[in-house]
Order: sequence, then structure tokens, then C-alpha cells
Amino acid sequence: MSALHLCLIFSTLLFALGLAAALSRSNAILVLLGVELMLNAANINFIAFWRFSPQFASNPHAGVIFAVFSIAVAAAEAAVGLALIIAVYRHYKNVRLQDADQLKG
Amino acid sequence: MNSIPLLSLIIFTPWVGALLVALHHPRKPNAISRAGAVVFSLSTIIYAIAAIVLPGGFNPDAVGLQLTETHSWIDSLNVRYSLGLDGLSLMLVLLTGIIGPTALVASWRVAPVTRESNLYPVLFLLLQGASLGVFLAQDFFLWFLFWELSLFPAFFLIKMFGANAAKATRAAYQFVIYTMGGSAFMLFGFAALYATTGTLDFTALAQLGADGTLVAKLAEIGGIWPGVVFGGVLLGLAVKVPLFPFHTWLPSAYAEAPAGTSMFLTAVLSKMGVYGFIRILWPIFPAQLSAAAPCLMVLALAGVVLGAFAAMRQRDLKRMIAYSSVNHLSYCLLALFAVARVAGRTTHDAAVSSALSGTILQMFNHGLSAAALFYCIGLLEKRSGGLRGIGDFGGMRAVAPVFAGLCGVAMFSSLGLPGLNGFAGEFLIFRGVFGLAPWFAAAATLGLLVTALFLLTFWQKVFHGPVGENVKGMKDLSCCEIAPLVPAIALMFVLGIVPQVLAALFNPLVAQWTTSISSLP
Amino acid sequence: MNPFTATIWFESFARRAESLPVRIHDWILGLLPAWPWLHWLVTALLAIVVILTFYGLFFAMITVTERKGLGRFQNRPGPNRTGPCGLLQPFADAIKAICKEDIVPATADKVLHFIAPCATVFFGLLTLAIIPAGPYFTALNLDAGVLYFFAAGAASELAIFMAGWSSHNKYSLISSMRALAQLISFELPLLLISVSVVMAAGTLSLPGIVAGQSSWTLGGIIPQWNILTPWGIFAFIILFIAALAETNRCPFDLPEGESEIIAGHLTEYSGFKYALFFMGEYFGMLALSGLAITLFFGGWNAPCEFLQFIPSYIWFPVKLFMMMCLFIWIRATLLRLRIDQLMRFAWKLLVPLSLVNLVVVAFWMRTGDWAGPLQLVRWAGAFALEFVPFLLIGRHMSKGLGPRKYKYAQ
Amino acid sequence: MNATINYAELVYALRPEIALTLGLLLALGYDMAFGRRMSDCARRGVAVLIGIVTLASAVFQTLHTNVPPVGHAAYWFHGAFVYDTLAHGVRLGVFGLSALTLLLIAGSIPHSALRTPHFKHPAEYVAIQLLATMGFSLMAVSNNLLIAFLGFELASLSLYVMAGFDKTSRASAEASLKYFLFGGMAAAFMLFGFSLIYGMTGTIVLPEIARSLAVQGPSPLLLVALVMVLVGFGYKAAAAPFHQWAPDVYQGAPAPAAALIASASKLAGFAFFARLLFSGLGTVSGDAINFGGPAGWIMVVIIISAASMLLGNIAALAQTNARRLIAYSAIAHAGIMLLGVIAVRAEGAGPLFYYALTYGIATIGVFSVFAAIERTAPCQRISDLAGLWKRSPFLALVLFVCVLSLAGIPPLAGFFGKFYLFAAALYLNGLMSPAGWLAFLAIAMSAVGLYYYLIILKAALVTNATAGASAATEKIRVPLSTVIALATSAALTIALGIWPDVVLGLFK
Amino acid sequence: MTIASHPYAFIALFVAVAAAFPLGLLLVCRLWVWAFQPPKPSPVKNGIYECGLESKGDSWIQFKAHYYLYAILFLIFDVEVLFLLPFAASFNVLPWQALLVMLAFILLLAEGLVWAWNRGHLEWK
Repeated sequence: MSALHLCLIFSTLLFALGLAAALSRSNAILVLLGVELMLNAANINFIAFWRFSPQFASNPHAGVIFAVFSIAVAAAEAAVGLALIIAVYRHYKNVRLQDADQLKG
Repeated sequence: MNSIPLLSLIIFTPWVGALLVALHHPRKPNAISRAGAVVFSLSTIIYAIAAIVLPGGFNPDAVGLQLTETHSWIDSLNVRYSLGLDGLSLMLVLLTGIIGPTALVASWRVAPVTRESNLYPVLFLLLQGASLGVFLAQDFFLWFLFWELSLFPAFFLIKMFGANAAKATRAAYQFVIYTMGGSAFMLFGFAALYATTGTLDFTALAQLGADGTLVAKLAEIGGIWPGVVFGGVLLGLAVKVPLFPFHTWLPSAYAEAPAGTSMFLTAVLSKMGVYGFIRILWPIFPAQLSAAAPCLMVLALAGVVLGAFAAMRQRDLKRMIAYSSVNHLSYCLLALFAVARVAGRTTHDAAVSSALSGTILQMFNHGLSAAALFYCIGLLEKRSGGLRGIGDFGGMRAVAPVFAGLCGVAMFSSLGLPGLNGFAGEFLIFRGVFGLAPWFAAAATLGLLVTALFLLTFWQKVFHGPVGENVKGMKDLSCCEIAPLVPAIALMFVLGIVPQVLAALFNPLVAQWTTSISSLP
Repeated sequence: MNPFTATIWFESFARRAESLPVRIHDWILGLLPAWPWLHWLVTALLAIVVILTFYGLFFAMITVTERKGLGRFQNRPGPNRTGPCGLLQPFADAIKAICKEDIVPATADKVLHFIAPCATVFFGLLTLAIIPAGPYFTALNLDAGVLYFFAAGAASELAIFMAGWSSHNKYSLISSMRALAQLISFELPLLLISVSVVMAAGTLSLPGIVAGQSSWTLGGIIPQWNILTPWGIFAFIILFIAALAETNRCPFDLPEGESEIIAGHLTEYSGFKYALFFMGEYFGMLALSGLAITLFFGGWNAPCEFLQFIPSYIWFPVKLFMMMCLFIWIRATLLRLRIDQLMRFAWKLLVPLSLVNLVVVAFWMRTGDWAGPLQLVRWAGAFALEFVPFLLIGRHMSKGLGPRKYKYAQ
Repeated sequence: MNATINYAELVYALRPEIALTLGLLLALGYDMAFGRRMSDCARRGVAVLIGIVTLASAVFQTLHTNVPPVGHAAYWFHGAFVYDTLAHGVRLGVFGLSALTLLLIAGSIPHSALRTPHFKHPAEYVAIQLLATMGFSLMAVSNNLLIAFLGFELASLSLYVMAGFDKTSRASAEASLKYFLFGGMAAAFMLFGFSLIYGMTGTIVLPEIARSLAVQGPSPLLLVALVMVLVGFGYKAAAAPFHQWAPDVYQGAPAPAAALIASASKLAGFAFFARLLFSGLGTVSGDAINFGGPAGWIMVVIIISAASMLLGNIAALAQTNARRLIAYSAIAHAGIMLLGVIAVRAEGAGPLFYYALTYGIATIGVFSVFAAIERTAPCQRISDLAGLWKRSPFLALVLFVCVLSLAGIPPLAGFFGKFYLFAAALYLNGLMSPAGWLAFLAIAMSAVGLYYYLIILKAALVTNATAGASAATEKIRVPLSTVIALATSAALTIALGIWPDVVLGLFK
Repeated sequence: MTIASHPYAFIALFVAVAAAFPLGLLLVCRLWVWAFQPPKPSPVKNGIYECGLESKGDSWIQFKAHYYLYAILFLIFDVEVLFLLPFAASFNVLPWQALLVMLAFILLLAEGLVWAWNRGHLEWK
């Protein structure tokens, strides 16, 4: 099993973990954490592929650049997410998703 | 004459009228807007007569489309703004021209709609323009636009002005959803046609259909494909006519609509379906129609017979006439399918041409007679304060002899009494169908008998017998009330005696169809 | 001995003194069998042992320096009983700490309560590994050393929050929240200043940054340290202020504000865990001082060319000690801020100025080839670019604020 | 670092985006400097005006970009950006749609004390909307997974904020949180899929990916990547089974934000995915022509499309809330647009673009009506629309036109879009292909759709308002800017239906 | 002379030792306690220290949202550094246009800061 495989298995596990957290948790912040885990799993993939795979000559740094940008995006997403969670908190006085059930039909 | 876009004028003048009326006064109708509406409605017949009479206009001896207008429109889809007139179209334009103003006048004068609103003439003019567009468009896309556009004014006419709001709503929805559902499948078929042939022009498609290229092209991409496209288009048209199992929307829609709208619906809108069969389905899919004809004939026959029986069972006069419409239009379809069945066989030229002529005549005649009958029932309703059960009246002949006379003429025309217009069409149809499919014709006579039965029952129960409770104190018709009936009744007589007046307009067409049918592969 | 041979001797002495650690290292390896993995292991362990002992002892000495120094500032002798001049005081303190009973609140989150002090020390040590203390005292030479430093250093915020939260004490929690807010706020100027140094050096490697400052001008008297540039002086001031706040030092020691919130996150700690917190904090201070030295004071380099005979492993501790003295001096001089003042200071002054500093560095680096009178323009321009925003922001911030008026004292 | 980076080209490629950036800075800056001194109304007006001018200048910049002839594309900045008719059209389209929704803001001031969406911070709203528009525009020109992802996220993040912009509304907050959580997950899926694609091909430039995949052929890992990308896409497009957020957002978000989410976002998203799927993954598309062909993303898209049409149409039938109804209909429309994605192979992006654009215009029209009604009375339930004909004939007329366009009634734009799209889908291989059956299903479902659209129209045009609720019967005064938005969307819906060549001409 | 052949191997070892260091010290204390000073817990001693008062209510209280605002702001600027660092490291070889691009980036962020300042989000309340 090569290093790349290990990285991929790790990232897949991380992704699965994040997905499980995002789907099963009822606390919005924990769901957000799960989403962040999923994003970071993808980042690990990028870095692993960049490090261990043969590259196209046209852009040898694509993987790492992608990872840098997606970290930034993940951070922005966390920022927006926290802001939205605060907004919900102001109305519901908690961040449990099962309480946010005003919209349905 | 050629420089004037006459056909566009025919279509769009009512729409311009609708716009003007709408702008004139948005809420309450007044004399000016009413008069304006009638004038714009009348424009159709004026244009049509102009087209026949004026030099450079319609040439009855020529076959093929005349007065064509073609402009590029949607280049990316090869869709053109294409109008054309031939004998068939002209017949229907004339019919619309006659019934349109009549029905409009009838809507106010005779059987006033429940809500006094200027919306009514606006919608009515829109409906009239759209119907005319259907009869004149020669490109599927344009045709379909008008086809669908006719639906919405009709929907609102039924829904907003029907006597019984709840029932009218239901009927209007039923009407729109049935028709739209059918149209959706038709659209699907044409999308496929476009995808394979790249054109939507009726003439071009008919050309492709006649020499078998169309089927070959469709078959290239899958065996069941021609059948499916055909089925889609058939469904769309069958709902509109309506063909037997798809007719369930019709009685309630006709019954719940205000009298004027019923007149227009039965006289013009139902013809759109038959027109579609003749203009689209038959030329484009001759082989498929021929193959499906036995089945379809059974359905048409069912329409003839069961429509008549159903009409007999009705206690509501409007529903009765509605079912009789199913019956009458099924004659047309029966004839058409019978002709389609024998396509490619050379032995039946006389029968074919008689069936086709009969079909066209029957369309016209049914328009006149059914509209007149709806008008009469509208009058009854007005007089009795909304009653229209067959048992609510009695002895009307004594109370209102003029009314009884006029109504009787319409009824006998509908029944097919020789000497009145109905006879010519039905006679020709039966003559043709007997030559092409004798057993079907024989069975169809049953429908004829039952029609006679229920119409006579109607006659007897309403006009004869002791004077009913509701009839007492009814007045006979006033001049104003007679006026709308006059053109129709007059035409009934004229066409009953000299149907050639009309037949001359479409005979060359029928002759050409007849030869082309026998020459089909 | 003629001067020439004297110079030779002198130089060879300096070289030998400089390479002393290498020779010791080689000697130790020579005693061992020639297995590569063993050599690597021993080398690594040696580096670790050196780091632990050096910084451990430095920590001890700094505590006693601080106590004595503060004493002097306040006109009292400071510790003077244990050992000569009280020099053994830290060891006595350690023994006392070991002997003290370790009290854990019954309601605390026991696991986190235990982890928190360990984590403080742990992360403090991690950051120390990257500080280049000399050409042969660079335990860890990473291409992205700056990133490593901040990655490891930022984690100490977590430890403080752990401590505050696990104590189950309101004051602790408030303090840890405050600490968190303060740490992240001051982390930004710290980072941005590092970025500006990286811009000037063109590398993320800390030894690389040091190497960029290892030359002298004006006949070897003036070192080419970053501190001696217009942007560098500003950058260092900002970095130093941020470092004060990052290590919860006075005047930014709000999280531990005894007079308001008992002792903040330390309230529920006693015994050796308390000592560990202290150790961790001092390790953090040492690391940040080391960083400041690396970034601005030429790292292990001598200030003048002729002073090179003193080995680099002397220079670095000397500079470190002076930095620590500066910390102590500030602590003795300034008063504690309020939290709103603190946050305002970080966000409204330090962050914008560090952003400005980036621009100034860009200007400075791009104008490196200006000579003659243009050189003057370069200096003036860089100073102006730094000063004008500072004045503008400063004026804006102090708008409406005057000396406090004391109602009753008038 | 590559020293040959041509920054002039970068600036040329991103002129509209630069214009948007400057515009949003101006909007924020002006509001910061002078906003406090102005009345609420003036403040809102200035912000909207700046937004519109900015979008206009972006349109101007776009118009002054050289468009390569149809079938060709220009590549900029080392292949990071692509410019062709689709990109050109989408840029123009999103700027226009965005401008239309901006007009709604000024109109959405509550008249009474009723809780209706209102904007305390118009400049911020405009700025965020411009950011979202920038994201759309980037999605339109991206030729590279990274730019695409950035554009996608820029747009998404801005839309999350816009959905939750009404701070006084519980529903708005809830909607935006749900939108965010679903969208974040979708982004993660997509990013993971991108990373796998990158791993397999070693590049993030779409044509290079296609070349590399053509050599490799399909593999299980590729299938995983495709599914992940499509899951992300499904969420974005609100296609079943990833649609759960859509009804909530349509219901809870302020009307202008919902309008933007329903219009420009869809247009950009579908254009971007058509490009990604065809230009990047086209060599592993699988077979839309025959059943049982090689597996690829087309089968997945077909399944999602069918599921969306079925679920959207059927669930819409049961709705009593007008906005939710529109949302479910949007899901159904997403299904049809997915069919359009498949049909790109046959007819190019023209049908898809036309459909998405006209759908967007009509939806904006509907939401404009909702926004206008909300000025006097809540507009959530379908029954809230009752008596609209009497309260404002103009609104009723616009609603009539737009809803009929959504239903696909000729001669409105929606009809032509459907027709063109179905023809394109059938063009693949007639009915005998999976796409053909899908088109068939789409037709059948549009007939179903007609029913619920008529329910809305019935409420608006026929039903009388319930007596007693005074707010529900008073006349609605529509502010000028909303009138412009309403009139524009209705006029465009009609005009584009009658002269579709105005749009389709781009693609011919 | 670099000590480690691979820097990450050294980091791994260092992490282990750095973790062991405080744990080892605490172990020494534990041994001392075990050998000489058995603990004598009592409810008062093990209670929460609040200046001699009894603790009231739950200590794990919810904090006001303002803390999160700072966190969000920090997040944004922290990520900014993510882009600044690669830029800074290669600053010397970049063309001047790259500087302009970066300047635009910084200005955009600075604009965000000014906005937050203007809206009063930087004031601790």
C-alpha cells in the first residue's frame, strides 16, 4: 500500500466522518464542523495527489493551489455559517436544528 | 390585393378590437364598446367576403394555398410566420365570421351573461382571433400558438361568466386541463418531428408525409417512433374534437358556459379539432392513419351512437345539445377515417369525394345548427329565469309561436331534414361511408335515428302539450332577439336547397384530395 | 606573536569555538556503532535534550530575573535567600510546587483539566523547536518555518480555553473567552508582520531569514538587520506589542487579571499544574522573543563584524535575555488595559498598521536600487508611509478622548 | 512562478468582475460616508441606483468583449477562462436578472406594521448581491475547476447571506441556515469530486481533463467522482433528491433574494455545469442515445432529472403556500433543465440557455408580484392572492403572464423554451433514447404542472378576497421601481416568446 | 549540518518528547503524592473558588454573540495571510503587476476592516 493510498483512505474516512456528523447531528455548529471536515478531506486529496502523482507540465502546482484556495473558501464558509447560526440563535435561543421547523409543507 | 396582408388582417382585427375595447373602458360595458366589439367581430365575415368577391382574392378553382403570407420569424428553429387560405380554411373562416358576431350579440341581448363586464367582449374577440389563426396558420408553431391561445379566453369565458360559479369553475378546469394535456402530447410529437425533419411547415411536412420520407426518417431512429408521434398528435386533436373516450369534458363545458360562449364553442372551437385532423394528421401521417383507421372508426362510431344515446338520456337541454355535438362531429370523423382507411386503393373515388365533401359541409352545418340551438336554449333560460330542464317547459308553441318556429328550423336542420342544410352534409357522409365501410355506416344510422328521437322529444316536451307553469306569461321573441338568428336560419334554408354555393368553394380541393389519396403508395 | 599570527590564531579560535557543538556531537556519535538510524536517533535526541535543558534553564533564570528585577523596580530586594543572591529560588519553587497538593474541583471536567497545562507546555515546546539559535543549533529547518511556528503557536490558545472551560468556574470561563478574543485579535498583527519580513527575505524558512541579515555595512559596524530599516522598526514595535498580548503579559494580562477575575483560567489550578502553566507561558514568551530576534535582530549574528569571534550560541542567548528584560521592564512600567481598549488597540491600530507595513515593505524592496539623494527619498518616503497612517488612525482613535477628569479630586 | 503571466489578459478577461467590485466598494463606501445622514428611502434608492449602474457598466464591458464565432472559444490566462457564446450570454443574462431583482428592493418597504421583509442595510445587500453576481459571472467563464469552484462558492456564500438578510424574520434566518447547511455539504461533495478528478488526470483545466480521461477511459474511481460532482450540482440546482432546501428558502427568504436564487443562480449554475460536463467530462458522458450503452454521467443526470420532474410536480400539487408551490415547480423545472443539459450534445447550449433565462425572468416576475403584495399584506398562502385582480389589475396581469410562461403556454417564452428543449432532446435519437423517454415524461408532467399553475391564477384572478381582512382587500400601490421590474419581466416573457431569435441568435 | 534526515521524522520525535515532558513531570508529582502526601479531599476544598462565596447557577454559561463576531473577523483575516504568505515568499521575483493584484486584494480586505470599524463591530460592548 503506497503513501498515496494511505492518504486516500484517510481522506475518505475523514469525509465519511464529516458526512456522518453533518447528517446525524442536530446542533448546527456540529453540522458545520462536519461540513468543514468534508472540505478538509478534499484538501487532503488535493495535496496527496499533488505530492504523489505525476503532474501535467502545464501547471505543476495545481493541487496545492487548489488546496490553498479551498482552505480559504472553507474559512469563508465557516464565517458565513457562524453568522447565520448566530442569526438563528437570536430567534430561537438555541441552535438545535430540530427546533428550526417553522418552514415546512 | 396581394399587397394587403388580408389573412393577417382577418386574424388580428379582432385582437385589435379586443385591445381597443379593453382600453376604452376597463370595467362597465357601454353602448360604444359593445358596438365596437360587434363591429370588430363582424370584420371577419367582411374580410372573408372581400376575399371571395374582390378580384385577386380567393380563387375557388385553384387548389393549394392562396393569399399566402410568409415571413421569417424564428430562424433558429426554421419557424416562419406563414398563413394561407384554401377551401377548407375559407369555410371555417366564413363559419367563424357568421357565428362570431351572432354569438357576441346573443351574449348581451338574448342570454345576458351573469356578470356585466367589459371583459366579456375582450375575451370573446381574443377567442375569435385565435380561432381564425388556427384556421389560417400554415406552420405548426404558429398554429399551435393560436391553438393554445384560444384556450385561455375560452377558459375565462366559461369560468367567469358561467351561470353557476362552482360548476362553471369545475367545467372550465376540466376543459383546459383535458385540452392542454392533449396538446402537450401533440407538442411532443411535433418536437420529435422537428428534431427529425427540421421543419414545421405543414406543406413541407405533408410533402414528406406523402412520399413516405417522413416515416422513413422517423423509422430510422426506432421502430415504434412513427407510431408514437402519430399517437401524440392524434391524442391532442382527439381531445379537442372530441373523439369518443375523450369527450367527457365537453358536456359540462358547453352546459356551464354562457349561451353566447356555448354557441361559439360548439360552432367554431370544436371545428378546430376536425380541421386539425384534416390539415395535419391526415396529410402528414397518411400511412399511420390508414393503419389506425379501423380502430378509430370504431371510436367515431361509438361517438355517433353513444353520443346520441347519451343525449337522449339528458334532462338538461344544454347538455343534450352538447352530446348531440359529440354525435355530429363524430360523423365527420367517421367519414374522415373511412376515407383514410382506403387510402391507396383506387376503387372508391366517388365515395371518397362524397365523404370528404360531406365532412366539410357537416362541419359548417353543425356550426350553424348547434349555435342556433344553443341560442334558443339561451332564450329559454332567459325567459324562465335560468331553467333549462327538458321537463320545465311545455306548450311553448302556443305562447311563443315565432320562437317555436325558429327553434324548430334549427332543430330540424340539426336532425338532417331534407331541405335544410343538415341534410346535405349527412347525406354525403353516409353516401361516402356506405361506399367505403358499409357496416359502419349501417351502425351509424342508429345514431341518426336516436338523434331524431331525442330532438323530437325535445320538440314535443318543450313546445307541445299543456302550457307549463314556467311558460305562462312568456313573451314571444322581440325583433332584437330574432335578429341574431336570422342569418343562421337563412343560411340553413339556402344551403339546404343549394349547397353548391358552398361546395363550389371546396370542390376543387376535395377533388385533389381524392386523386392524391388514390395515388398514395 | 606578530599581529598576523595573532589574527590567524584568533580566527581559528573563533572558528573552533563556533564549531564546538559539532565536534561534541561528532564525538558522541563516534562512540556509537555506525548504524544510520541510531545516528539519526541520537542526533535528534541530542537536539531535543539541548532544547529542553537550554530553554528549561533559561526559564528558571528568567523567573528569578523577573522577580528580582521587579523587586528593584519597586524598591525591594526580591528573592535573596535561596542560594547566592537568591539564584536558586526557581528550583526551590519547583520543589515546592511538586510538594503541593493538587486540587481538582469536584465539578470540573477532569480530563480537560488535566490536559490543559500539559498542552500549554507541549505547544510552547513545539514552537521552540523551530527557532534557529545558531548555525548548528537549528533543531528543525523547515522550508515553511514561519507557518510551522504559527501553526504550533496558535494552538496554545486552545490550551487556555481548555483550562478555563474545564475548571467549571465562571471567572475561569470569562477569562478564557477573553483570552481567546485577545489572542486571536493579536495573532493577526503578528502574522501580518511576519508576512512583511517574509516579503523582505523572500523565504519562509527561519534560518533563511537569518541568513538574509548576516552582513554588515559601513565597515562592519552596522548590521543589516531588519530592525534598522524604517519599516523594520515599526514592524518590530507592532510585533513586540502583539507578542506581549499573545503571552498574556502586562499590560495585556487581562485573562489573569487578579483584581477582577481572581486569576482567570488559573483559578482552579494548584500545585505542579500551576507551575506547568507558568512554564508554558514562559516558553511562549521565549519562542516569541526568539522569533522577534530571528525576524528583526539578525538571529544568531553578531551586531558588528569584529565581534564575530564570540560564537553564535552566545549571541543568541544574549539577545534572548535582553528581549526578556524588555518584557520585564514593560511589565514593571505599564498598567493593565481594559478589554475594550485592548480589542480596539488590536483591530483599529495594529491590524491596519501591519497592513500598511506590508505596503511599505513592498515599496522598500522595490526601491532597493535607489542611490544617492534618492536613498534619502527612499528613507523619507518609507517613514512617511508608516507615520502618516499611524498619525491619522491615532488621531481618529483618540478623537473626543482627553485626560480623564476626576470629579472628586478637583 | 511563471514569469510570463499576462496580467493585461487577466484584466481583459475579468473586466465585468472588476466593474462589479468597484461598484460594490462604491455602494458600501457611499453608504458609510453619507448613509447615516439620509432617509431610509434615499439610502435605499442610492444603493440600488449604484447597483444598477454597476450592473449596467458590467453589461457594457461584456458587450465590448470580442465573442468568438459560434462553435469556437477564446481561452484566456493560460486556459483559466474560456469565452464563447454561452459565456457571453450567461454573463449578460445574469447581469440583467440581477438588475431586475435589485429593482425589487426599493419596492419592498412595508407600508403597515406587518412583518414583511425589509432592508435596514441596503448598501450591504446590494454589495452582497453584486458579489453573488460576480460569482455567477465567474462560473460562466471558468474553464478550470478552481475558478469554477471559487465562482460557485462566491455565489453560494453570498446567496446564503442574502437569504438570511431579513434579520427580523425567523423564517428568513431558518431558511438561510438550511440553505447554508445543505449548500455547504454540496460544496464539500463537489470539492471531493473535483479532487478525485484532479487525482486521476493531474490537471484542473477542463479540456486537459477531457483529453486525459479519453485516454484512461472510465474507472470506478471516476464514477465516484462523477457522482460526487453531480450530488453537488443536484443540491445547487435543487434537483430531487437534493431539493430539500428549496421550498424553505423560497418561502423564508426575502422576495428579492428568493428571486435571485431562483433566476440568475440557476442560469449560471446550469451553464457552468453544462460546460463542466461537456467540456471537461464529455469523454466519459456515457450514452444518451441507446439504452444499455456505456455508463457515464448522463445516466445519473437522467435519473436525477426524472426524479425532479416527478417529485416537483407531484409535491407542488399538495401545496397551500404559494412560494412553496413555486419552489416545487422550480424543482420540476430543474428536472427539465437537466434534460437540457443532456440535450447540449445535440443542439448546443442554446436551448438550455434560453430555457434557464426565460425561466429566470418569469420567476422574477412572480416574486416581484409577491413582493409587491407583501407591502400591504402577507403573501404566503395561495389564498393570500385572492382578489388580486381587484386589488391591482396590473399585478394580476403580470402574474398571469409569468405563471403561464412557467406553465409553458404559448406564445410566452416558457412555451418556446420547452418546445425547443424537447426538440433538442428528441434530436439525440428520438424517443428510442433515454433522453427521448425523459422528454416524454417531461411533457406528461407539464400537463400535471398546468393544474397547480392554474390554482395560483384562479386564486389571483377569480377568487374574491375573504371579507373581514381589511388589509387583504385594499388596493395595492406598487412603487415605481417594482413596476419597472414587473413590466420588464412580463414584457420580456412575452417578447422572448414571440421573438426567441433575439436570444437564440447568439447561438446560431 | 542539519540534524535530522527528514524534518518530519524529527517533528514526530519531538512531539513525542514534548508530550512526555509535562506528563513526566506530573508523574513525578504523582509519585511524590503517592509516597509522602496522600490527598485529603473535602467538599469545601474541592469546591469552586469564588472568593469564598458559594457558586450559584451553572458556570458553563452561554456567551454573547460578540465573541463570535471577533472569531469571524479573525477567520477572514487569518485566511488572508494564507494568500499573502506564498505571495510574500516569492515577492522578489514577481512582476509589478502581481503587486498591483495583491494590493487590490489587501485593499479589498482593508475595506472590509473599515466597514466593520464604521459599523461599530470593532467596539467591545
